[in-house]
Amino acid sequence: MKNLRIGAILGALLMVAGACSSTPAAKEGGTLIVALPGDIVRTDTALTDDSNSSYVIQQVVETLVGLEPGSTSKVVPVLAESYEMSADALTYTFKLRSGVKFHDGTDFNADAVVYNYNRFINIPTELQDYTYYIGAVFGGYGANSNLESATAVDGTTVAIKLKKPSSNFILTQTLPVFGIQSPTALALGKGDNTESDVTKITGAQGGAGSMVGTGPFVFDKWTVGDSVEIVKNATYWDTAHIAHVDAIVFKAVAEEAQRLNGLAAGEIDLAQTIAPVDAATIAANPKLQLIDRGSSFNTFQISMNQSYTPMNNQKIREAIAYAINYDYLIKTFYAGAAVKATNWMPAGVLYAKDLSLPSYDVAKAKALIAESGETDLTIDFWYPNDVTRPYMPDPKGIFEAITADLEAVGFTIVPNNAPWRGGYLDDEYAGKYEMWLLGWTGDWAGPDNFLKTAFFGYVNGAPSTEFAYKNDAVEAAMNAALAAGTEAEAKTQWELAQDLIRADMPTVPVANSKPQAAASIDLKGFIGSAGLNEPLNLVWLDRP
Amino acid sequence: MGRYIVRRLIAAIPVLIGLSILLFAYIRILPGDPCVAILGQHRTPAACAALREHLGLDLPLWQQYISYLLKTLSGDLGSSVVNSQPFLGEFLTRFPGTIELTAGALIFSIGVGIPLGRLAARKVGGWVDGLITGVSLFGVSIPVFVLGLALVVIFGVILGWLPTQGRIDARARFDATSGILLIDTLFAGRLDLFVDVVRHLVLPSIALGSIPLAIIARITRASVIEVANEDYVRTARSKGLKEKTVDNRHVMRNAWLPVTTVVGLQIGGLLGGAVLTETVFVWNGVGRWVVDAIQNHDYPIVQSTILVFAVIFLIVNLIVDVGYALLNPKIRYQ
Amino acid sequence: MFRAALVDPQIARASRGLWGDAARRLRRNRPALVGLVCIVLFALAAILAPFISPFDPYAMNGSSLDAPSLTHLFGTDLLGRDIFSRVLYGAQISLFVGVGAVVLALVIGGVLGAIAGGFGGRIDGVIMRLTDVFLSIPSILLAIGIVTALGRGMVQLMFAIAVSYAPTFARLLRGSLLALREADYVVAARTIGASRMRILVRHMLPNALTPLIVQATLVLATAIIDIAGLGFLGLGPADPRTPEWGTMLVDARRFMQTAPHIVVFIGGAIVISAIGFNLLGDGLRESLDPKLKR
Amino acid sequence: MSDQHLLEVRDLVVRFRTHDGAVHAVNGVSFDLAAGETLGVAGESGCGKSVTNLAIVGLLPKPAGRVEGGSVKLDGRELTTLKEEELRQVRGSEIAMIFQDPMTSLNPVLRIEEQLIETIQAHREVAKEAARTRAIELLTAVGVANPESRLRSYPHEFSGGMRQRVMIAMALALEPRVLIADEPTTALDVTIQAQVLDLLRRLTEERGTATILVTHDLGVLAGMADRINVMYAGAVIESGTTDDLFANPRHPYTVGLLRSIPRLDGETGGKLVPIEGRPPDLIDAPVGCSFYARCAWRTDRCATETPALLPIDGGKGPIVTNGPTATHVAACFNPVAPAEVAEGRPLPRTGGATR
Repeated sequence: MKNLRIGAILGALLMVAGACSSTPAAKEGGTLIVALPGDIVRTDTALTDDSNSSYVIQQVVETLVGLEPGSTSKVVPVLAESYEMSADALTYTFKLRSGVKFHDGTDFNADAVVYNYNRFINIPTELQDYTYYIGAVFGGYGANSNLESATAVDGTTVAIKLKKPSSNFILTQTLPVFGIQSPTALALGKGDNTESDVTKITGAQGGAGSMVGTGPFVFDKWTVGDSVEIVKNATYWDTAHIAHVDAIVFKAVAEEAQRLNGLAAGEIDLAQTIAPVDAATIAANPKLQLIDRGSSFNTFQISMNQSYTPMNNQKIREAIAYAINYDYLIKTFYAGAAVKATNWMPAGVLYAKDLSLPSYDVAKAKALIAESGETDLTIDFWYPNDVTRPYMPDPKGIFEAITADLEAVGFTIVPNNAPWRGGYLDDEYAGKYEMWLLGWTGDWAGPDNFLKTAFFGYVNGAPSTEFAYKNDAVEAAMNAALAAGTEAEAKTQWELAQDLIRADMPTVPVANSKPQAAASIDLKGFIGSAGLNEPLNLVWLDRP
Repeated sequence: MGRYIVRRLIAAIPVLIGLSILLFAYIRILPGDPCVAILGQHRTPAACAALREHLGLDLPLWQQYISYLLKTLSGDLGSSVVNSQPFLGEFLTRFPGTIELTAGALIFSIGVGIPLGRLAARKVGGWVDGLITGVSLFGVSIPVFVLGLALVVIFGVILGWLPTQGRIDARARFDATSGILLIDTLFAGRLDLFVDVVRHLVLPSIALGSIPLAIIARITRASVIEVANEDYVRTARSKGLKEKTVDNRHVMRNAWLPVTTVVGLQIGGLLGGAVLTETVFVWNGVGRWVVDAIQNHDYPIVQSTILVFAVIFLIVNLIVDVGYALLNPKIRYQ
Repeated sequence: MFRAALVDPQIARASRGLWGDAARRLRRNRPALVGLVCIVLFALAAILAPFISPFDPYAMNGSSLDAPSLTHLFGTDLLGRDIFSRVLYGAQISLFVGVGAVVLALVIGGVLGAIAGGFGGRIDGVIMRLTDVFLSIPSILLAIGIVTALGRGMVQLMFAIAVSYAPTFARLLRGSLLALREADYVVAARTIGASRMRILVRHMLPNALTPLIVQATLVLATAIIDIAGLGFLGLGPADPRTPEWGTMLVDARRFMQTAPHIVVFIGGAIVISAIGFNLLGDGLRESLDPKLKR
Repeated sequence: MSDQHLLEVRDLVVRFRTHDGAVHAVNGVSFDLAAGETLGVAGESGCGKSVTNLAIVGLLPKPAGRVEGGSVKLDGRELTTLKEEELRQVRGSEIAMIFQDPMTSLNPVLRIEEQLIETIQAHREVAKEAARTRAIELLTAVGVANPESRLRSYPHEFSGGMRQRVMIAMALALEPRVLIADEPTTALDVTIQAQVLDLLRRLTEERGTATILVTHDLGVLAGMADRINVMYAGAVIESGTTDDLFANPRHPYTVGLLRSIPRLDGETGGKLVPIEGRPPDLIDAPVGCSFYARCAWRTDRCATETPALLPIDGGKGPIVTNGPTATHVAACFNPVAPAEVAEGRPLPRTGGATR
């Protein structure tokens, strides 16, 4: 159980007015309108890797273990009443709740869990593009998967066996991706690994067999490009937490301005993400409430690829770190709802320490450039032109400001941009960009999620094409930390990795933001979470 | 009449062929490897092979074109590279939204533009005429998105009179059957929702309809002034017809002719304008979809949307011309 | 309708007198004068931007979202840049791209129209079907298609807009030329054995240009709006810092509730320039058409 | 014959307001018309003939044109002050009009049937079928062959003469008491002109319709009109029975008009002489005789004084305004002597100084 002691340090549980212990009676009924920054991508839990899909799916499909509402690290039982880890840290035995039924009426039991985990192991190659997290958490599929097997010990007991110890196993199983869906529905929706063409998997396309879980809401319909509707599950197993609202409509509203307008006009009850610069407007509107999600759980950085000159020069990277006017960025674009990054992980993630990263110092930056010996100071610099991210509220504006900072110390910037899903992610990952803007929102509260998964872990034993950052000592330290037998050893290894990374300055962390939400003043019972695990069955609408 | 229609249809064939060549070329002149250009981040060896196969990239160009043409004619308009959904199905789910918006804008622009034009013509030279001329000048000079933003903030946010986004109150969770909500709500007997749909239509229709409104008002004004000076209008008055009859039957029946042609020409502009309007009003239609497709470099979607819009435009023009012929006996008998 | 009127050979014949007459009538057309004033303002803003801008349009020298003041006439944007200066420089881009696009469209459309109208026959049929193809695509979609294919940039923008207007010019010129073919002096020139080319260039083209000039003026208004529209859709100039009006509007729309004046100033700049060209175009049309003489 | 004339126009004044000033289109026109009578109105274009007619039925172009003085009485009923709706009931039903150009006077997008029926139905509560029957009768009366099938035709399917026949049918549809025919044959071929005029005369005689026949062609009036008003610059400058006027024209303008048309009968035998110059610009009503500038008979008095319409030869007694005994009146200080008519120019006179 030791890994479960990951503290609740992060989970500053934030209650919205009215949701405190002396709860006034919640009002039942009504339809909740939630604005998401984009449409969901698919309706099959396993075949998603984006935050919009996860946000919807987590209301419908439940995992074995989950996070306490508002927390990013406190694991609580959900479909599993309890679990045990074997002494060799390879076998986890989950004791399941009994009497739980899937939305299609079939029973939730050990067989269903085994069915789902077997599916995770054996995702067909063609679909592995869509199952990023399964690959990232288990290291691959089939023989390459760290999942050895899942077996039903009895009707309500499941044993999941790993090939090698993984200290983040339980924490990662809280990801909505690992939600348990009805085997009957999976077979119906062709999500049973028999179909390799994702368009024919009806369960992933909003058709038959979509999102059949055990959660407080039932999938109703998906209007692609526009909205997803889910309705209350009146027979939810957790009778204490049956949803208050009758239905939820998740609308894709890409423009922050439109979300703000919709809120102000009463057409939207909850905007999952807002522009930080709108916070003041929202706070000033008596019909609206601003929802703080507590501490930050993301890192925004200026990414660099060391296969390009002068990005391969540590002094240049360090100089860039000194050239950035962090305070200006945080004040202007985050409206203060961010802190200057002190690490590649947000402060508060386990083992994160203050790495005393450079602060704004033009003279120092210029000196470092002079020292670097580089003469060609032209940099290809990229930003995404069609999205905002929680860690990067205004990519274009931030890009313009950073460009101005860099030009002020002598760099020549060649501006570039690309659409997020239409080339940006693809190209930066493929190593086509010299310098670009990107960040990471935590999935689970482990240092590995940031340092390794998100940034600097080797891919297939070699530096990633993305950053081309080669430091074998860092890779070794991170691997050692994950397989560490004791917490002290894990700590040592993680701290070593951080120091090594700091010395290399492979990228420039800029800020950790605190993404805020906004809602109608009528919305009650909402518990915001920096990790966006926000169960909406707790929410009610206080209106006639 | 039948022969006239047939002749018009035959005349459309070379245009359609030209259009198909243009769009065929479009997806092939994209810079770089078509697989990279089209599939972007979704390219896997398998997907690439499928795309090459679908486009017939390994065949000689003329064979590629023939196969494109045959596929298009058989209704296979390609698939999204983002979610691999066939174009047609996706298009059809969104098209009702665009029809509704376009119809709303058209009704607004005709419903307001023609009376304004008539009023201006009646008061020609007076301040009312000046005002209407000014308004229509403003109408053609203000971009859809500027007007849209202004309408949203003024009538949606500040005054709170009308909804700012979407096609229907999402809280109603209405199940559309045809997708044209004005019709669906009526058939479902939900008068309250019908009103709600109309309310949602108001601002986008005004934003999208402003340019056609201005153009229609201008042409109506000019046309009515011209017709009002015709001898036959004097004849009609001299016969002691009621002013209303003179206006509706003698003036308008003739003034309609140029107006009809202009209205027809607006349809293309409306479809184009829908792209911007749907973006401003979070309207679930083809326009917003195609903007997403552009942003995602989903070229097959862009290609086929242009094709379908152009075909619609040609059909509408045909209908307008036939309507024109029906209204104008001189043409009918030619 | 005005097309037919403008190519009336009678008018064409009185070509020189026509322009003198037109100028006189234009002077008496108050709306057209207002239009001219708008255009002069717009052009001055564009040309003099480097001299009269109080600030560097790229420099962040104010605090974020300052309200309009004597220092910053239109206030500042989120990054603290002077919006007045950016609007002035924006005029430069609109003027450059707009005029460039219209000139390019005139050249492309003019050549096609001259060939079609001057020579007729099969080549005319082919060119007309070609224009039909382009005219069947909503112009903004056509421009979008071209920009996505060619990549973003001012030249691409110019080209995209030019292509969407060229067919209109081609048809207009062709129509004028067809009407002129029967004009007495053209017939006369033909009978004395002037070459086809010479008749086209010396006798017909100069007289067919008036409708083109009117249309070009009106299209400039549309071009300014379309440039902004493409910018609004994120298809503007490649450098995001470029003070292009549509691109600036996208940023400004986020502050519709907190700083609506930004949208008003930028939108106003677009509307005023478009109104200018529309008014002047209408005025030109009226003054060049003696039939409308009052 | 009662004292009351069917149509009585007195001192009618019509002005048009334009950007350049008020146009004095009609300046005090008076005349009477009895039932069954045909009044010819002659004069060049722009001398106020059509404007007078439009003013009578209240169809002056709005808002520029206004009746600024005088009265128009139909059967003693003042028309100029009638409300629009009352006037509408008069139009078409009591006073009907035929216009110059049959090509443009019929609505191109409406079938002949609709245009005929709407006229009838605008004034009579009749069923469509009855109106249709009436329309067929009318077409037959004006000599349209196959009236039933022609009813379904559009105007462009008729020839010009046929269209004018249709116009006549339409005008007579409600048996109006007054018919105003404004240059009804000007736009037609000469051969057709005669046919149409014959038809017009026959129909108005049969029905006893009082007619005002406007034309710039005095020759037409010779065979049609009982009396003639010659108009110039918005005023009647000579009036009398057709016989009187042709036999003894006194106003130089009338003489000019008579001499400027070829006479088929060659009665006057003089040379064809056009009148020099143009009618005056009516924006500034001239002081003195409006014909002064073009007149060969002018005297100094003509430049400063406006001549009144008075009986020729200074005749005594009441002026008879209609009927075969109508007084021959002219507005001229120096009327043309009978001997001068054939010459078309003033001859030296005893006692009177010309020029």
